[in-house]
Amino acid sequence: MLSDTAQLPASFGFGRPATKAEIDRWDIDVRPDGKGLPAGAGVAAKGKIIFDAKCVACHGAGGIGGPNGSLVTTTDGEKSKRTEKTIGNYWPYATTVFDYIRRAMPFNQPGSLTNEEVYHLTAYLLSANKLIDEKTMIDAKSLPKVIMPAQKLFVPDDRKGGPEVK
Amino acid sequence: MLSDTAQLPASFGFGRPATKAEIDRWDIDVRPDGKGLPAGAGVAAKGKIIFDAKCVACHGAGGIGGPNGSLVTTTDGEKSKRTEKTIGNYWPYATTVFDYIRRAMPFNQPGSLTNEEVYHLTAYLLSANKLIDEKTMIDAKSLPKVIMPAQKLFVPDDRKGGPEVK
Amino acid sequence: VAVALVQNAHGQTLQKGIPQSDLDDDPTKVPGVPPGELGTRSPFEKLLKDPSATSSRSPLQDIYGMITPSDLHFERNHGGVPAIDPAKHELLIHGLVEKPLIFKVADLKRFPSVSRIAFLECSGNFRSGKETLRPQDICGLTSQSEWTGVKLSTIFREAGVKPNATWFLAEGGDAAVMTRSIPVKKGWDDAILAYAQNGEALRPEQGYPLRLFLPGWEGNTSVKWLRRLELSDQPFMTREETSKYTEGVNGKVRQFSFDMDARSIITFPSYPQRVEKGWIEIRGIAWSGRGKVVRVEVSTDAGKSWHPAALQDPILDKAHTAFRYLWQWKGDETEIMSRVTDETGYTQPTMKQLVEARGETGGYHFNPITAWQIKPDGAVLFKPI
Amino acid sequence: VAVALVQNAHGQTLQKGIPQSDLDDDPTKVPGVPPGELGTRSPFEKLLKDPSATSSRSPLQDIYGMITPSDLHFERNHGGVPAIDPAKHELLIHGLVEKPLIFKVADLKRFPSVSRIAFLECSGNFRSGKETLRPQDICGLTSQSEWTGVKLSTIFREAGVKPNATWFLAEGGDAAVMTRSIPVKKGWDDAILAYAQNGEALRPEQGYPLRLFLPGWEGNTSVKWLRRLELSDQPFMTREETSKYTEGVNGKVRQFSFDMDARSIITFPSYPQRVEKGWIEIRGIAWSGRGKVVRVEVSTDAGKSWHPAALQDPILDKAHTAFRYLWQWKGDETEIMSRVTDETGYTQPTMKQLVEARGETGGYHFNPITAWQIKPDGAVLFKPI
Ligand code: HEC
Ligand code: HEC
Ligand SMILES: [Ca+2]
Ligand SMILES: [Ca+2]
Ligand SMILES: [Ca+2]
Ligand SMILES: [Ca+2]
Ligand SMILES: [Ca+2]
Ligand SMILES: [Ca+2]
Ligand SMILES: [Co+2]
Ligand SMILES: [Co+2]
Repeated sequence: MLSDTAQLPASFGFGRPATKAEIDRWDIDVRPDGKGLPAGAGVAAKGKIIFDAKCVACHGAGGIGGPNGSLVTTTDGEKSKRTEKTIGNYWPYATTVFDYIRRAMPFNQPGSLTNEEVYHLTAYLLSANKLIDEKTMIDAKSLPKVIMPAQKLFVPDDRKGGPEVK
Repeated sequence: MLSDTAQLPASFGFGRPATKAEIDRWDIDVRPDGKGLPAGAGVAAKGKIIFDAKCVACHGAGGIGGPNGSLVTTTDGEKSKRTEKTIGNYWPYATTVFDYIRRAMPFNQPGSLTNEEVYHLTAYLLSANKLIDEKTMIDAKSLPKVIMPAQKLFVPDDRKGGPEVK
Repeated sequence: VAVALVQNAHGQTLQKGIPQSDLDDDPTKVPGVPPGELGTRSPFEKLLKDPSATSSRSPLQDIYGMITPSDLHFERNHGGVPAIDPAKHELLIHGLVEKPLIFKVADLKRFPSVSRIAFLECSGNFRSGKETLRPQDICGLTSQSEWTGVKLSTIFREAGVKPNATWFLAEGGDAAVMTRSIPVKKGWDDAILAYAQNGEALRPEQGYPLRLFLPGWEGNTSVKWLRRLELSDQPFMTREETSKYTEGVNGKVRQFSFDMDARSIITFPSYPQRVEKGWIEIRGIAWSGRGKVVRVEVSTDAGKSWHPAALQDPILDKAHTAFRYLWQWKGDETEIMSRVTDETGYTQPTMKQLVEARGETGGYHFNPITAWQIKPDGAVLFKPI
Repeated sequence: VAVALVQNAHGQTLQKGIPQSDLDDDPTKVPGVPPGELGTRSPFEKLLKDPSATSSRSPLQDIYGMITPSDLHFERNHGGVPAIDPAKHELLIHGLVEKPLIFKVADLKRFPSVSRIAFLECSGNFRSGKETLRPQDICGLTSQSEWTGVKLSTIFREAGVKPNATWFLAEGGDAAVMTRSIPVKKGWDDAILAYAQNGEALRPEQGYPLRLFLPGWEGNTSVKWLRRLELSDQPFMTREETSKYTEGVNGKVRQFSFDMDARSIITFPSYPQRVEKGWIEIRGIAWSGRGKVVRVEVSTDAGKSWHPAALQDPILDKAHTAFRYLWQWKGDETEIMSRVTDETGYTQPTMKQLVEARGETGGYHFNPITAWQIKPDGAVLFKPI
């Protein structure tokens, strides 16, 4: 008998062990070091075809200027008051492109793309952003190595409370 | 400027003065000393006629045994497991009969009785409970004087917290 | 089968085409419903009060934490819920005051305001008799809200309550024109003219647009749909404080029994829930009309031994306080129960103690220790008392 | 015209025959509606969130006290509100743990539970630009509930989180499969796996049947519709912690900016309310993601002088706290504003201070002092900043 629920038993025994199959079914995340990337590979040319079919309506031709935001950095940065944040100028890790598209896009058919399609789209968007050459094959090996210009900008939060405004 | 709303100004000045007419419109309560009783008078015989028309369906013939409870003390108290609480055996003040009927009865047409009707009904229920003679006229003078057998039973709450169970 | 799980206009449009079989699978593959004007309750949650002709009981066994969702707050009325236009509703204060005044609800909202979380309980809140009673059936006439309004003392000052005023009548604008006499002292102490509940205007069932709220006192005194306050040098002896809300005690009739005695009940596990062997967090609520809960004890051996339960912060004055006690059930038949002690030192009694003290087996203000039978198969049944 | 003021089945039956003219007169002469299974909201109360395609803002100017009614809790989602059958919903915990486990919602409810009242605020909660903005428009992406659930630390112990685990991924079961990386320390400190809100199951819009709740942290991290926790030795750098929920600060991009800085806003008087000459109780809410509110000051002379406001008890950790300041307005044009100080000594800054400190005029985590212009005719207008 415990008088306080803070003094907990070592284990309550509720729930059930997760099998490897159960974990794999949901473990879709991709880390910056590439952990989580599936087999397969993609190239920009194939990605463009998929993009034009499934993404262009929301994100614009070439990933620029769609109703749901640009994904590709434009060169008219000087002209617009504030440069639109895109994969090319704001995303610190290339792996996030794969991870996010696979989990959430296209917005109206989430989770409907094959891994192969996601690799192609990733290659296309990286290439359109001039982060890779248009011939570069993107796979579990190459994707984590793509150098993202924004990465050097990212710093962890240093607000700490106290009198200082940060 | 006040730093704490506990330090209040003498008056905020919100709301408006109530006129006598505005008070009288709503001041329908009747106190045990008779304060609040209107002009008028009633007798049991006239009350019975009104009761049979407007009350009997819910409170039973002669005020006994209706679906919404008896108002009149029955003599078969010994027979029933627990004596039903009525005006005759449980109500400490006769003024409450007038007050309550006027404000709330009949349940399906609340507030529909004239003062005169309420005096008649009060006289009838007091008489049926053998608290007054069937000829006694009930008015602002006589009603507070009716002696209610239950009054002597009433004591104020003496529970005070602390270890004692009361 | 087409389903509409989110019950707003968007939800019905967007989700009506989703076959049930898809929902069975993976909600991550179905576009969700966009943000709306009002939130919804999941259709999988069946939360209902249990109404009779005169009251409706809160489903205590289904409630978490200390706030009662406003639409599950218990109801008790004597003439039904009135339909009141708040722009027309007025409060009159008169009698033994320097300045009789009339306030619109909007006037009252201009005064300094106060909020407090406190329970409201009907003094007729006890039933027993059979094993298949839920907490809702036994004592579902208690609920808790955050009440906001103006202190009655502020209005007393504004009207200039005279020194010889000892009682006041509180009168409702419902069909019962509900009336109770209240000692003026309570008005000065902590009474609130409440116009809000859990962040929004009072619900119609709780007195919209204005009610009296008397922390810790029997619910009937917190007159709903309040329209009149009359200051007096004596009580008015209304029907609700003579014929009703009084109780036989040792041959006498106890009147003006305002305070709600300290009480607790285990809401988990309780009927109709079932338990499994192993660790069980026994959960419940405890409260006192006389102040804070200082201790709740739980027995898992039919009252032979008692162990302190953990109380959930914040522990507030005159407020339902959640308690918990971790218990390892080995599968044996037993009884579990709780008892509360409040800051006056009052400990929730057994039914036997209450009957001995009062010479009555029923009436208002019964707050006995409530036990649940745990059957070897995991069934939980009320132990009638 | 026939009206049905109480909107349940009884109300519609009983009251539909009542002509409006009778209601104008005296509700005491009309039988009311009997107790029901669910309470109602008065049709005179028009409480609505203000939805866009991606969020919906709480009507702060209409809310009393500290609890946000659950159906008025702000919304922000990235893939809509999913329709989830709670019997089928599961939570997986895996990665750097001794025992990868799967829990049904019912399993999680068996663990020791905890309740706490705390705010939840979106870090994108600031708008300015024109005088006709309400508190709802300016910062309606904050709300407060009593959350009930199991401490994440309890589940961490159950699964055996390994010592080298420093971050965990929280993933939702919505169409966005929302993901955020959270330091494991927060999980041990005060994170809750919440299944209830204000006494009932979470509302669908707030993550039914299960969400992460991280007290004091930006709302997006309290992942809704939670289905997976993966323990890791590094953050996952998801889209929501890189492309979104990061902010430019002096040429750099600030990432993992979790804490919500202390903030306050006057909700009365505010646009579109109007005031009258005389005593005005200035009211508002103040909060901090770093602990308790210790002080709120109000200025009624456009920031020249500041005066302490009264704080409503209970003052809770990481919780909206109501404040009040009594002010006698003589009818002169002025500006009123509030600023909060939290227990770390942080005082809510002006917009100017924020812009100076960050070198940016917008982005996440803007919590500037908000001023209202009081016009001689009693109109109240936002002062754009
Ligand atoms: C029906 C509209 C729609 C379609 C089609 C669509 N998207 Fe999107 N996309 C959106 C919206 C809306 C968002 C923002 C979601 C949010 O609120 O978080 C978004 C966000 C994104 C982002 C993140 C942008 C950022 O800066 O954070 C990427 C990358 C993306 N989409 C890629 C794609 C790809 C690739 C496809 C096609 C396979 C696609 N989208 C199809 C609507 C769409
Ligand atoms: C449609 C049913 C109905 C009708 C008609 C009716 N009553 Fe009632 N009466 C009730 C109900 C129901 C109550 C209890 C009300 C409550 O819940 O407080 C009651 C209560 C009373 C009481 C209080 C009883 C007690 O012991 O506290 C009195 C006195 C009374 N009625 C008198 C009358 C009179 C006189 C009339 C006719 C003028 C009348 N009633 C007509 C239903 C009715
Ligand atoms: Ca993983
Ligand atoms: Ca998805
Ligand atoms: Ca009077
Ligand atoms: Ca299916
Ligand atoms: Ca009436
Ligand atoms: Ca009329
Ligand atoms: Co009592
Ligand atoms: Co942030």
